[in-house]
Amino acid sequence: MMEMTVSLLPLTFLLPLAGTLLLAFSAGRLGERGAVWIGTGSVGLAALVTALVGADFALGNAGPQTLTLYTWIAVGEFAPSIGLRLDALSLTMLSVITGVGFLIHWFAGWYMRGEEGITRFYAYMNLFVFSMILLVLGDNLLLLFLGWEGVGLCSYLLIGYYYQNAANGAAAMKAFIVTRIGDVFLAVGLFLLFTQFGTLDIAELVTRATQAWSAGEPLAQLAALLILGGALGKSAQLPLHTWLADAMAGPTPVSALIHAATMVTAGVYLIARMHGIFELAPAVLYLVGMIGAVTLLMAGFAALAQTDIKRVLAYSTMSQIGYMFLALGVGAYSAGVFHLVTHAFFKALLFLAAGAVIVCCRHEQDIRRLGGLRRRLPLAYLSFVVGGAALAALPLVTAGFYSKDEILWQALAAEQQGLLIAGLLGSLLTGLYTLRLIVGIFHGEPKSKAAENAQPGRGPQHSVPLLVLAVLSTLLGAWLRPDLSAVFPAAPGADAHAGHTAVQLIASATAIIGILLGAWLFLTQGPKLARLAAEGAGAFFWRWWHRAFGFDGLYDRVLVRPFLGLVQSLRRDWLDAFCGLAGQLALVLHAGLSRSQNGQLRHYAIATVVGATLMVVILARA
Amino acid sequence: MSGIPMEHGLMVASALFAIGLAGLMVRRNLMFVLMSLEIMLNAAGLAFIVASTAWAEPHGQVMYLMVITLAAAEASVGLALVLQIYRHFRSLDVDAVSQLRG
Amino acid sequence: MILAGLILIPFLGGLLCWQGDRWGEAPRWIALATMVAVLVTALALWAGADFRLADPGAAAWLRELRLPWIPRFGIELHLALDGLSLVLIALTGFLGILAVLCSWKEVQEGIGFFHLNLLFVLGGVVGVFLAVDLFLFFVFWEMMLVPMYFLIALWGHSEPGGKTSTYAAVKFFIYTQASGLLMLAAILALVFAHQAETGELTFSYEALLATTLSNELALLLMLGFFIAFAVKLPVVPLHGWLPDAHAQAPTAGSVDLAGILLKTGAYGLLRFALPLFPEASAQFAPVAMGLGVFGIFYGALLACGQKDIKRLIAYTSISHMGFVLIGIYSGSTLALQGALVLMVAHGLSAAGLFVLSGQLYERLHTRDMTRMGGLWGRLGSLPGFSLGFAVAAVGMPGTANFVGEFMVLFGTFPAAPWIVVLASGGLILSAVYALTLMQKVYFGPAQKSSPLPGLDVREYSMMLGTFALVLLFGLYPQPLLDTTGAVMSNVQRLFEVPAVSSTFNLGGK
Amino acid sequence: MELAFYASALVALLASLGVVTGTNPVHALLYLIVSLISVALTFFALGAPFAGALQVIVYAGAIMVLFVFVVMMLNLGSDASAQERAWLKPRTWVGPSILAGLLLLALLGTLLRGDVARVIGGTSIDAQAVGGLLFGPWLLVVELAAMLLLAALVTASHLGRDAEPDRASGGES
Repeated sequence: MMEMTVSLLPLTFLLPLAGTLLLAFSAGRLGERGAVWIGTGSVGLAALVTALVGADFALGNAGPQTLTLYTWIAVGEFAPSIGLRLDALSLTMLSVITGVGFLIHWFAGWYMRGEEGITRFYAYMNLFVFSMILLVLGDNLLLLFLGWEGVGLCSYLLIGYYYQNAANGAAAMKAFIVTRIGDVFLAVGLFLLFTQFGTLDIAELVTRATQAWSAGEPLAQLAALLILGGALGKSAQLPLHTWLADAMAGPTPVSALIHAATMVTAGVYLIARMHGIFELAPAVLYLVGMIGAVTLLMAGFAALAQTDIKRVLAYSTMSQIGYMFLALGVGAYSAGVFHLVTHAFFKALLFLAAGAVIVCCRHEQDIRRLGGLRRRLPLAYLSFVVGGAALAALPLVTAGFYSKDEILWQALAAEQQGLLIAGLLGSLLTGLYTLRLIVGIFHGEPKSKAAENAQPGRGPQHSVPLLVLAVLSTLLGAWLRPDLSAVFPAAPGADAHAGHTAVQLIASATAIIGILLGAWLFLTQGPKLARLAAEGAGAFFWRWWHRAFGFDGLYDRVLVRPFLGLVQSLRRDWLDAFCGLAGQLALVLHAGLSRSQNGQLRHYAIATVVGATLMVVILARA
Repeated sequence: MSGIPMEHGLMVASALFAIGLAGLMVRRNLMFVLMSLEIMLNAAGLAFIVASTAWAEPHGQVMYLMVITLAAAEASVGLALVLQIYRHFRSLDVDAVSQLRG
Repeated sequence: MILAGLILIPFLGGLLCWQGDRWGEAPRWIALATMVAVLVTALALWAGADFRLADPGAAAWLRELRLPWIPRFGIELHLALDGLSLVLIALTGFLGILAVLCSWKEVQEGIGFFHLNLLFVLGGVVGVFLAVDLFLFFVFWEMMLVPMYFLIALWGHSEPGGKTSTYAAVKFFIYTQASGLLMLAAILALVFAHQAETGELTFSYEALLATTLSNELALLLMLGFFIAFAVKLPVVPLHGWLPDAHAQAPTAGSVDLAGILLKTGAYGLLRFALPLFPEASAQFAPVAMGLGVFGIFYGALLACGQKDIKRLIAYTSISHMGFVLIGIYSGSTLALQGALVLMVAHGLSAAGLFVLSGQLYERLHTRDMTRMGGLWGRLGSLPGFSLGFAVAAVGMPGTANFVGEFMVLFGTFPAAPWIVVLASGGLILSAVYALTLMQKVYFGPAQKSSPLPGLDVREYSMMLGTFALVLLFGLYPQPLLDTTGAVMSNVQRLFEVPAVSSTFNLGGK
Repeated sequence: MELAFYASALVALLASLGVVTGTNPVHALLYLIVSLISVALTFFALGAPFAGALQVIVYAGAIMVLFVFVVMMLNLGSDASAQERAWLKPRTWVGPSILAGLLLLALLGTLLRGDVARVIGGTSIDAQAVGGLLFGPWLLVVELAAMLLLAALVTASHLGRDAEPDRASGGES
């Protein structure tokens, strides 16, 4: 029985692929119900298979192993194969992708009801799950890169799903191109590693690297930096983060699946998977931590100043991933992955709840026009409260607390006080913007007709995913902590326990302060805050944070506009025109010479005589 | 009776040829052009005869015969053309006849 | 004898089509049958042959046909087939079928003469891939041009107010003809140098391989060959003819042009320029790679700015061919194999994109992208396929373009890391132009909402077949790689001579 | 014999100058005839009686008569000479004559530097020798010359045909 389940592993990605092909080639003959059933069914079955394999793995029947299907390319030493790596890390990621993915697919059936082109939606979603699974299971970097680009493509297609509106298309292109820049860094990293070690197999690569390179080796740092570049692009960390906020143009389930639970965490997975290389480049590892901390704070402030529900959640995702990068930076890989898992649960919950609110309020996304939905949308309110609590890391009760606290503790254990302080400040900010969001939507008076007569969503497709995710975001979620000791080296705080409880106390204190302060501020001080944000320094900060510290505008002016100018100036092919000069020259010569044929007989006679004289003179002299 | 050095003969022929040539280029009346042409042809014939008698070879005179036939043919066609041109253009000005412009 | 057959089939087919004009649609079927015959012969040869690495050094031809043609000058009808030419002939066969199919409804007048030209172009190309006698090679090289000229000039669409189709055809002809002249001069010089050295006047490839040339002469002759192939491959400064030719050519013409004629340039480099002048090519390699990188960026930048859809695709081919050039001059077997896979992949994906733009033209009667937009829901499965091919143009993993491009980059990295870093910058631009194509044509606000006719069976099967091939070679390129393994390692062995010293000295493995 | 040659050569040169600079076509024509006859005299002086005779009969006789006819037909009388004088302004004839002079100098230069010091003695070549040659190796050329003349005859007659018919038919030429 043991080997049988592992051999089922390829089913996990073949099922979504089959779903995609079925939906793509059905060309609309399937109708909405058929599309939902196939789309959700394929991911559901994949989740089931993952559960089976996971059970086997947990019971110890099937140890970590690599299942090679066939050799993809074989040219001399360059022989990447289509191989699936099964170990604790890939299994955790797989279960998150298929589990949360299934719930989101199920909810999307309700969310997308009545939309035209729903087969196209589910085809892309299944293709996304297929690529994400390949990314996670790939045992060599080229297969990982296949998944890496596949998810980028699907994120482009899904962000641009409502293609009638050109702005969505622009947002989708922006997302694809910014992540593509990251991918190029990763690609160059691949070339470097292959040239050095002649293999792309991750395990083999790490062992050869640790033998060949000593810590701090310039080439190791370069390779790590390049891999980090790729991770930054995909996980929307500073400086390649500007695409995530605009990526909210896609349908909400897409944001839930891609821009909260799975794709944006691919960068974290990559760094965790390649931790061997990063161990050899401590400076780069520290940089990872720094980037995480800075992004964490920046995104926190930005989330405070957004008016669109989904953009608040987008910046909050960016901030939470900052936490994961911080964890990786201090060497606490398992803490980072644990936070990844819990974050997937409560952030997917928040996004789905936001989706429910948006659909019920007839696609109204602006907080300023919502309000007072507490009694109208009870389930949505409940999920927002549970998700928000987990996000703000409400002590003891929520899963978010355990994972975030673990990260802060590991930061202290690794003597990174700076990162710890950033983390604490970040959790304060998180509390503030979460409360602002929940109060803005559910408390106070409904500020628009849509909000007034919002009807709560009905049916299992709407309620069950929300409830399941809500449960997972609480204490239960924390118990599902994956045991990654086999995959990662010991975390810094593994043995030293001094100060662990102290950090837990401080962390929970800041979380509670953040929540209470948020509640007091936004419940009672609403008008005063509005006045503060309207004049002088307040207005400046509000606009500055609203535009997320102006990175987007900066990139637009420094990179995008010059590029478009260059493209515009090159619209007429100069080099072709340059080669065309030969043609012009011929025409000019023709015009000149034809003037000499003016039909005057005497003119010709003189010309002949001149020629004759020249000839005679030359012959005479020779 | 020391005889005439060949160069003198040829010099005369060249002089005649140059005069004919100048006439060809200068005159704008078609008749004069034809006449100067005749002079040039005649100069060529003279050169042949000078060379023939210098080398005591009759071939020169045969060539002279050819020159004359050429001159005759050319003159007849030339004059016929002149007639047509005069009838068509009402004048013998060479420059008037310049339709074949590039 | 099969080789002579391979060449004669298209030419006889062409004549039959010409005569078949009297019976209405007959030329189309004859042309289709001819191209199927070529493809089937190629596949039969492929199946029957084994490609184990023959003894290194000896040019291991799979099939050879040697007949004296002009003994006085040592010119013989010497046709030879090996892995490289076999793959390219199979590609020619497939794209020929594509070209015939896609002009089923598009070409209505002068059907016989159209198919005559089409088959003569393909016959010329097959001749180029098979000819191993330099003189015969040059004959086929020039023979390709004339029918192509007629295809573009007579059946092309001229831009209203812009460049006419004859302009594009004449430009195409002059570019290739002038560069062909340089090659002829180089061939003759080589032959005379060989005669001076060994006393025997011959145009045969093996004999000329052995001539030892002084350094400057070798560089000069190599440049003669390089320029001729650079015009055909379009290396940037000499690329002027390609966008015009594509914009004005009929779809079948574009498919041939992009699919096969560009490959003759690359094939020429691999078969003649590199082996005949190894040291000169090695010295010239950095310059060629620099041109390749410049070509990638220049092609991509111009592709982003185009309004005409076929012109955009033409510039993307220039950008892709930049990668091929880098692969060819990198001097590593991996990169050379990658260059070949990229050639096949680009042949298929560019042909696909051109067929689609042809079908768009049949429905919308315009190639101007500003008058398209929001076509996604209106054209049945046509947008789906063009999304697939645009994704292939981006070089998405899983498509053959990715395998080709990344093998080229992996292979060239040890030799020239900075070239590879710049070239991978081009990957970003490839994403920009492919997505711009999709945004401008299929996404965005729809200008009219009336549904347009979708794909009929012929078009659907054509697109499905091509896209399936692109995916097949993307996921399982091994058959391609085994076929050309021997040839590429021979070419690579020529570069064993002091390889290009990499500027960024990496601690080698 | 030398005296005759030099004298007639001088006359020929002067007559040709007269032709070239003459304003009245008829006078120029007469000068031309004088020049041709003086050249015929040089032939006799040089000892080529057959050529001289030909020159007088064919060249001076036939061709010049043709010229005279044409001049008479076009009645280029005195009014033409006024026209000629207008056209012969110094500006027009200076350039070409310098050019012709240059050519002459070049020719003379080559002749003077020539080392062939052949002298024409009194040996005359009579018509019989020339005749033998004409029907000897030169037979083909003579036939060709005959055909040339025939062609010229046909052309001249066709071109010279008076355009009466089309003027008679409405004169819309």
